Parts: sequence; C-alpha cells; structure tokens
Amino acid sequence: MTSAEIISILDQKFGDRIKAKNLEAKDPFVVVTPTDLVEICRYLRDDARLGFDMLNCVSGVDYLEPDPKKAAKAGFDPHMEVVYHFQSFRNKHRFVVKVILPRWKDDKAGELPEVPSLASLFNIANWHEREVYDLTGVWFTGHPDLTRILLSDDWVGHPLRKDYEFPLEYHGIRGR
Amino acid sequence: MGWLEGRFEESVITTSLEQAINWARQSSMWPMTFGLACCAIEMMATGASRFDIDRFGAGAFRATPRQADLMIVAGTVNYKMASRVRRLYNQMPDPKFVIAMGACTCGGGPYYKYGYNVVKGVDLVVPVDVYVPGCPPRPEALLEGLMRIQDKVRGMKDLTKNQQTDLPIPSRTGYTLLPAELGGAV
Amino acid sequence: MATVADPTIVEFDVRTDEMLVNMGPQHPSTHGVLRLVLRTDGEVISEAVPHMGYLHRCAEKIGENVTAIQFIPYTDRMDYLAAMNMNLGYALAVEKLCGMEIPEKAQVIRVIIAELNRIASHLVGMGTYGLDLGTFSPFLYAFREREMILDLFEEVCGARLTYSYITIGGVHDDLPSGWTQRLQEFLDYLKPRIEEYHTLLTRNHIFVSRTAKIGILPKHLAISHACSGPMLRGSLNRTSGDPDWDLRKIEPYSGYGAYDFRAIVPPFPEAPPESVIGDCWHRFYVRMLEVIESIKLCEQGLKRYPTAQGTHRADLPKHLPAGEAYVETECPRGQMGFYVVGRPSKDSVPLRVRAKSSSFCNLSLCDELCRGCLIADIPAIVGSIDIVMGEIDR
Amino acid sequence: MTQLVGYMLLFVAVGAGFIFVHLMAGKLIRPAKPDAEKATIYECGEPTIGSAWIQFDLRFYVVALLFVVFDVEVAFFFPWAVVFGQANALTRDATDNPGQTATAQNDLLQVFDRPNKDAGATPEEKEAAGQLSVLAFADILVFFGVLLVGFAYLWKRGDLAWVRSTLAEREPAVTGPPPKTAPVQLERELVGAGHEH
Repeated sequence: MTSAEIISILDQKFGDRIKAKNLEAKDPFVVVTPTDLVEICRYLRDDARLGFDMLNCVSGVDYLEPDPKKAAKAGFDPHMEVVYHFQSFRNKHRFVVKVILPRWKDDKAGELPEVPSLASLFNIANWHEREVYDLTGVWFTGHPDLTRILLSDDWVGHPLRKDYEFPLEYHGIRGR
Repeated sequence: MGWLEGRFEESVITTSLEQAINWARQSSMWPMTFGLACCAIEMMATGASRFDIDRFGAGAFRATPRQADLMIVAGTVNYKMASRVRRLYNQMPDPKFVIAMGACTCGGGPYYKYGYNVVKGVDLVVPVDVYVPGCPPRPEALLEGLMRIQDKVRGMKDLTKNQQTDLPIPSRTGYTLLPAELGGAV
Repeated sequence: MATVADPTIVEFDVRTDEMLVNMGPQHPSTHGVLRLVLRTDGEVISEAVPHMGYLHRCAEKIGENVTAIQFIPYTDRMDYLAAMNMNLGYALAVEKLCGMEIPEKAQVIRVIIAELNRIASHLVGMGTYGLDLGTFSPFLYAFREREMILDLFEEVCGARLTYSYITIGGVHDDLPSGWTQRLQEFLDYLKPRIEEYHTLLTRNHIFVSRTAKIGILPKHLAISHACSGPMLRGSLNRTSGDPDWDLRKIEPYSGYGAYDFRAIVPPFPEAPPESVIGDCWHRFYVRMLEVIESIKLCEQGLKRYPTAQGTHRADLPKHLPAGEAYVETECPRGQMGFYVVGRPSKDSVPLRVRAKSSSFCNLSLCDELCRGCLIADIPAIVGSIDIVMGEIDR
Repeated sequence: MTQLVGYMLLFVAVGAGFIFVHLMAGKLIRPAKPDAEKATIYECGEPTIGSAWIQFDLRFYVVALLFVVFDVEVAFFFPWAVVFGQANALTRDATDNPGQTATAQNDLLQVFDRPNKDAGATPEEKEAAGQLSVLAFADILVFFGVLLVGFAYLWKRGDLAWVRSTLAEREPAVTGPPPKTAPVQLERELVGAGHEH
C-alpha cells in the first residue's frame, strides 16, 4: 500500500486532527498533536489494511540554530520533533508519524515538553522513549518507568539538545 | 610489603633470587578479560591461534580481577564505566599492571572533541603502565605492549629495594601527588 | 502471604529470601559491557533487568557536528563486528537524502563486501557462543576463518576491523587486482568448513541440551518488541504463513533484488526433536544457514563484478539538501536504521543523525526470556540474542 | 605396633612440613599491600546490592544431605572391594595372575595359623574363599539396597526435581498469551518469598 493511500485512509478516519501531511518527502509523514497520538497509533496498529505492528524507531530531533549569526537563515523556527517510524509485518510497508513540540513546556526553560507514551501499544516503545527522554529531554506521560537508559542516573542535562554545554568534570574526572 | 621485601642489600644470592621471581612473574602475566569495545575484538584475535598471546604466557584470560595481574583496558571508557574500572583495578592483587589499549583509552581517541560522556584517557582513572595506540591497534601492537610490560617486570627490584610499584599520577589529571612531608600519599 | 490450595506448594512454604546478583559490566559472557541485575529465587531467575550505557560514546552528538562523510568512521565503531554493514546503512541513508544514483559496479562491490562481513560477524557470533557455553574449540575454528576474511579486507581497505570502506557515493577504492580470485579460493575453502561447525556445535549433544527449548520467544512478543534479523526469523514459521522477513528480500537495496538467495525461516528438517521454533537453538541455526546464503551471494557478486559498468564511486554533492531520510538495512544482528536530517541552510553537516540499533530492540526482550530460567541459561539466552554493546549504547 | 606408629608419625610430619614450607615461602616472598578497597566484594565491578547472607532455599540443604549420605556409603565400599577382590583372586588358580594371587595370599591367608606360611592356597582354603566372596557380595547388596530404598522415596517425593521454582509453576502464563491490555505490573508475590507484606 503506498503512502498516499495510507494518508487518505487516515484522512477519512481522523479528518482535521491530522495537522499536516507531506507526501513528496522521501519518507511521507503525517504530523499529529500529542493529544491524538495514542489514538492514531492504536488505529495504525489495529486496522487490518494498515497493520503497523512494529514501531521500529522513535527519535527526538531538536530544531535549533545555537549561534545567533546563522540563526537568521537557518530555515526553521526553534522547535522539537518526536518522529515515530512504523513498519508493518503483515503488509510490509512503512509510515512515519511526527509530533511537533515546543522546545520547553510553555516556554519555561527546564520544563520538558510532554508527549503521551506508546508503551501500552508497543513494548519496545518503553526503551525507545526512555532513550529519547535521556538524550533529548522529552517527558513521556504514562510511561511505566521513565528513567535514564544510556547516561548515568545522576547526569544533569540532555546532551542531544543543541544548546547543551559539555560537563567540565564528572566525579573528579576531568572532562575538558 | 611482604616480610622479605627490601630487607637485603644486593648480593649474588638475592639478585639471582630476584631475577628468578621476576622471570616467573613476567612469563605468567595473566590478563583480566576486560573487553569494552572494538579493541576487545582485536584482543580476542590476539588470544586466538594466529597471533597467539599464549606464547608470552599471557593466554590465561582470567574473568576475575582476583586472579589477574595485568588489566588490558580494551575499549572506550566512559563516565558511567570509570568508577567500575577503578574498582576493578583496586580489587586486583599487587603487583598489578595496566595496558591502555587503543586510542580511546590512551587519550579519548575519535571521541575526544564531542564525547561528552567519554573519559579522555584511562590514565585519569587508573595508573597506566603501557599505552598501545591504534584504533584498534593490531594484535602485533598489543603483543609489543605486553613485551614492554615484561621488560618492566624484568627490571623490578622487589627484594633489595622496597620499591614503590605504583606510578606517578600524570599531571594532566589535575591531581598532584604531594611529597610525603606535605601529607601526600606515602 | 496467600497460601495456595495445592498442599505440596504449602509444604515447601519455608521462608526463602531472594538475592539480587549483578551480572555486571565486566563479565565473560555478557558480550561487552552489559549489566544484568538478576533477582534470583535459589537457582531460578525471577527477574533480569538489563542496564546499559557503559559504552555510550555520544555518536549521535558527533553526527550533528561533523560533515556527513566524516561520520562514516563513527558508524564503523557502532557494530564493530560488522562495520561494513554499518557503513552501508549510513551511506544508503545519506544517498537517499541527497537522491544520488550509485553506479552498478559500486553496488556489486558493496554486496560482496557486506556479505563477506556478515560471514565474519556470524563466525565471531558462533565462536563466542561456544565460549559462553563452555567449549573453547569453536572459538579457535571461527577465528581461523575470520583471520582469512580480515586479510582479504586488509587488501581492500587496509584495516582489519574498522574499515570506513563503503562511503557516500560508492566505495573508497576499486578492488585490487587478483582479489576476486583470492576471494573465490577462500569461499571454496570455507564451504566444507561449515560442516565442521555443525559437527562441533549444532549437532553436539551438550550444545543441544543447553540451547533447545531455552529462551523461547513467541512471534507476537518479537513483533511487539520490534525485533529483527535472526532474533525475529528464529521465531517465524514458514508453514503457518509467515513471510520471509529479510529486508534484502522485502525492500531490496543496493541491487539485492537481482541476486537469488533464500531467506532463512524455520521450520528446519534437521532441527533436533527437543528444540522448538523460537528457542536459542533455532536463532543460532538461522545464523549458521545465513553464512551459507552469504557465500552464495558473494559468488554471484563475483560473477557479476567483471561486467558491471560505471566507476566504483559517484561524486559527492556539495552539501546536504534539506529534508530527512530513514533507511534500514539487514545487518547480521537485525535491521539497523539510520535517520539523517539535513539542514535547510546549505551545509554539509546534518542537523541530526539517529542510529536505531537492532540489538537495542532485541535486548529489550532479555527480561521476558530470562524469567523463570536457571542462572546457567542466562549466557545461552544472551549469547543467542548476539548483542554488540557498541551498537546498543552508540 | 611402634613401627606402625612410627610410619604414621613420619607420614604426618612430612605432609605437614611440605605444605608448611610452601605456604611460608609464599607468605614471605609475595608482596602484601592490603587496603580497604582491595578487600571489597568483587561482583563484576559493581557494588553489591543487599547482602549474600540470606535465608537460602531449604532444598539446598536436602540435596547436601543426600550427597553426604551417598558419599559415606561409597566410603564403605572401598574396604569391602579389597577383600572381595582378593577372595576372588584366591579362588582362581595362581597361574593366570601370579602377582595378584600372591598379594591376596599373604593378605588374606596370613591371618590364619597355617602350617607353612607362604604355601599356595590349599583346595579347602580356595573353597572357603569362594564362599567368602559370595557372602560378601550378598552382604553389600543388602547394604546398598537399604540406601536405594531411601533414594527411591526421595526421588518419588520430588526432592530431586527441586529446580522448579514456585513462581514458574504458579504463573506459566507469563510468556503465554499476548498482554492485550497494558503490560500489567505482575504483582511479585512469591510463595515463601522473604518480603513481609
């Protein structure tokens, strides 16, 4: 099934709750709001024609141009994206769902943006979301145990954010 | 140190006894299996039959630090792993030696500039005897490092001079080893 | 405590504590620096919680600061047993983003080299699996063959383990003269050796009793954990209509569609009676049969190489276009995905490089598989998952 | 008797001395730099979680008892086997295995006051040795049988198949049907587990 058909099925089912559609991108994707995410993903998984039962990859992307000089022609305004790559075991096709988030929750620095967790739909989402939280700093509400998975538990900050400063030392070991 | 250490002055008997002990230590350096990353695969290749590390008596890879006298740190040490490396080093019986195998362990390697989580060289964590550069170093390079460790053991004077076997702390760690009278480590 | 109706259970109802044991970062059979915290009830495991991150080397942060082609060496160091496949996955992702056309000769070289690296990776997987279960000789046999492959790689690109040979646009250099002939000799030498491994391990009674019916992975759990590669294929069942789940067949990339090879899916007629589809033995046997398929692929590639047109490498675009691309390739351990996001401002440094590791998803099953088994079965299960920590922690 | 006692003392002295010398040499020569961190418990590089001094499963004790019983039983087999072997050797004619019959002769027959010490076994002595070996065999069968009955009882009662965990028994469905609903946190209630609820 081609991406156009998938997007048309989603359009029929959800109508205007699909915020944006991009067909000519290399991997066609659909942008949804965090509130509808779980419902749309459940539909993607359970519908017979779609059958996206493998959540292959969850990535957090921080769109920010840190140094002001290049910020003007950076081509995007600072925001955060969580990208879900699905694959169907039955029908062997792929699809991408995106969630656009502000970099900080209602723009208070330090408050992580929140997205509902898909751990109830896909078991692998548990670990993928823990990694996105650990490295990019996105809070997944409803996650069984959202703790750091790659960095040590007492690590401060989320490294994959563009405005992350490297630690100068850690437990007495020189960093720089 | 043991009861005998540093108790005798140099004479024909003690130096030959010392050489016998050093020869025994040098030709049975038991490494601890401490494979972290890509260098571990090259260490395994050194342990396999083509570049056989057993020719140097170091083929018995011991899993526990209790039975090992050589710690080959093979792979990138990151901040989460650093405390474990230090604890394993402490749990090894003396005399113990460390080979820093690979560019990542010698000085951060390819992860030096943007590695926020990488220790820039394992000598910030444990005193290192021999650095084996390379990414990953060839098995011959590791064998060369092992030979340098054996030279070091051959030159140890345990019986005659109560020799401090622990190494000076590199200045780049930011710590300085104070001399004894200023309250440094004795 | 609720007493159960069954009297024999009550009879054993003597207070026994549970012990938390660290199967920690430095352990001979955790294939690198994986730490499992085991909650043991006597000899039996109640829970095995994996902890990772002991080899997290900030690969994705580096991806955002170096140009696309400078990132190739970091993809080597992710799955350092199959560095060529990692390079191939990342190169395909960037080429898809740039919309580049790869000459046929480069594609043929890529297939030959990637399949050769798959053989080397499965050999190490088989050798260390023998080590986990206590036999040393398969390790020596496996490394003997692997050293020959490494010699071939050394002729091609000068390195033994981290090659950076497959780059964006094709491969770094053309194959040296006479190399294809030496490769053919090696493949003829390797074919009878595979039979040795089967007698050494696959049909070895102790190996079978240690791996059959241990760590049984049901298909629905594997799909829900997005497993891939031999881990998923070990649980599929061709007779019950499961597809041949191999990305080289489903989404052919780099010219794989033109080669004829078989995706290995159980049931296997030569499986021992006590083994069940989805257990450790089947995962191991899928890898062993994949080595034979890879040999076939290499030979077809060799036949195709002399007549392939085009150069070994297309020229590089000046900078990465905007947009994003996600490509998954069939690596020895599973589907390794690379998600590359280009910057709208003309820049050859990508905005984000995300590497989705196959062992990361496969390892997430470790808890379900180890629950209720013996402590001695843990190396068998973790070995059959065949993890590489560099790929998991990135 | 003193000669035997002398042998025993010499044997003990050489044994103890031999070990003592080696241990002392090691203690003197090897470097000894004890420090607190070196004495910490080694658990794969991690600090230990909880202590290992826990209430172990009772079944470990049962298996240990089983081992002791059968180990002692084997210890009783050895003297019996020597006598049984020599009795059989006597019954056979001396030619086919001269060495063994010679030792059998001077060990077994030396006890009785025979007219000439080192003569071959007379026919009635051969016949007596034959009866002895049959009697000894029957005797050991009874001894072994009694223990086998105990072993069979244990086996039937299920003490040997103790490896099964009460958790695995009570919840075989853990990896069974797919958790349609959220992966419910299985309430970790183990029969006999140490947590006081």
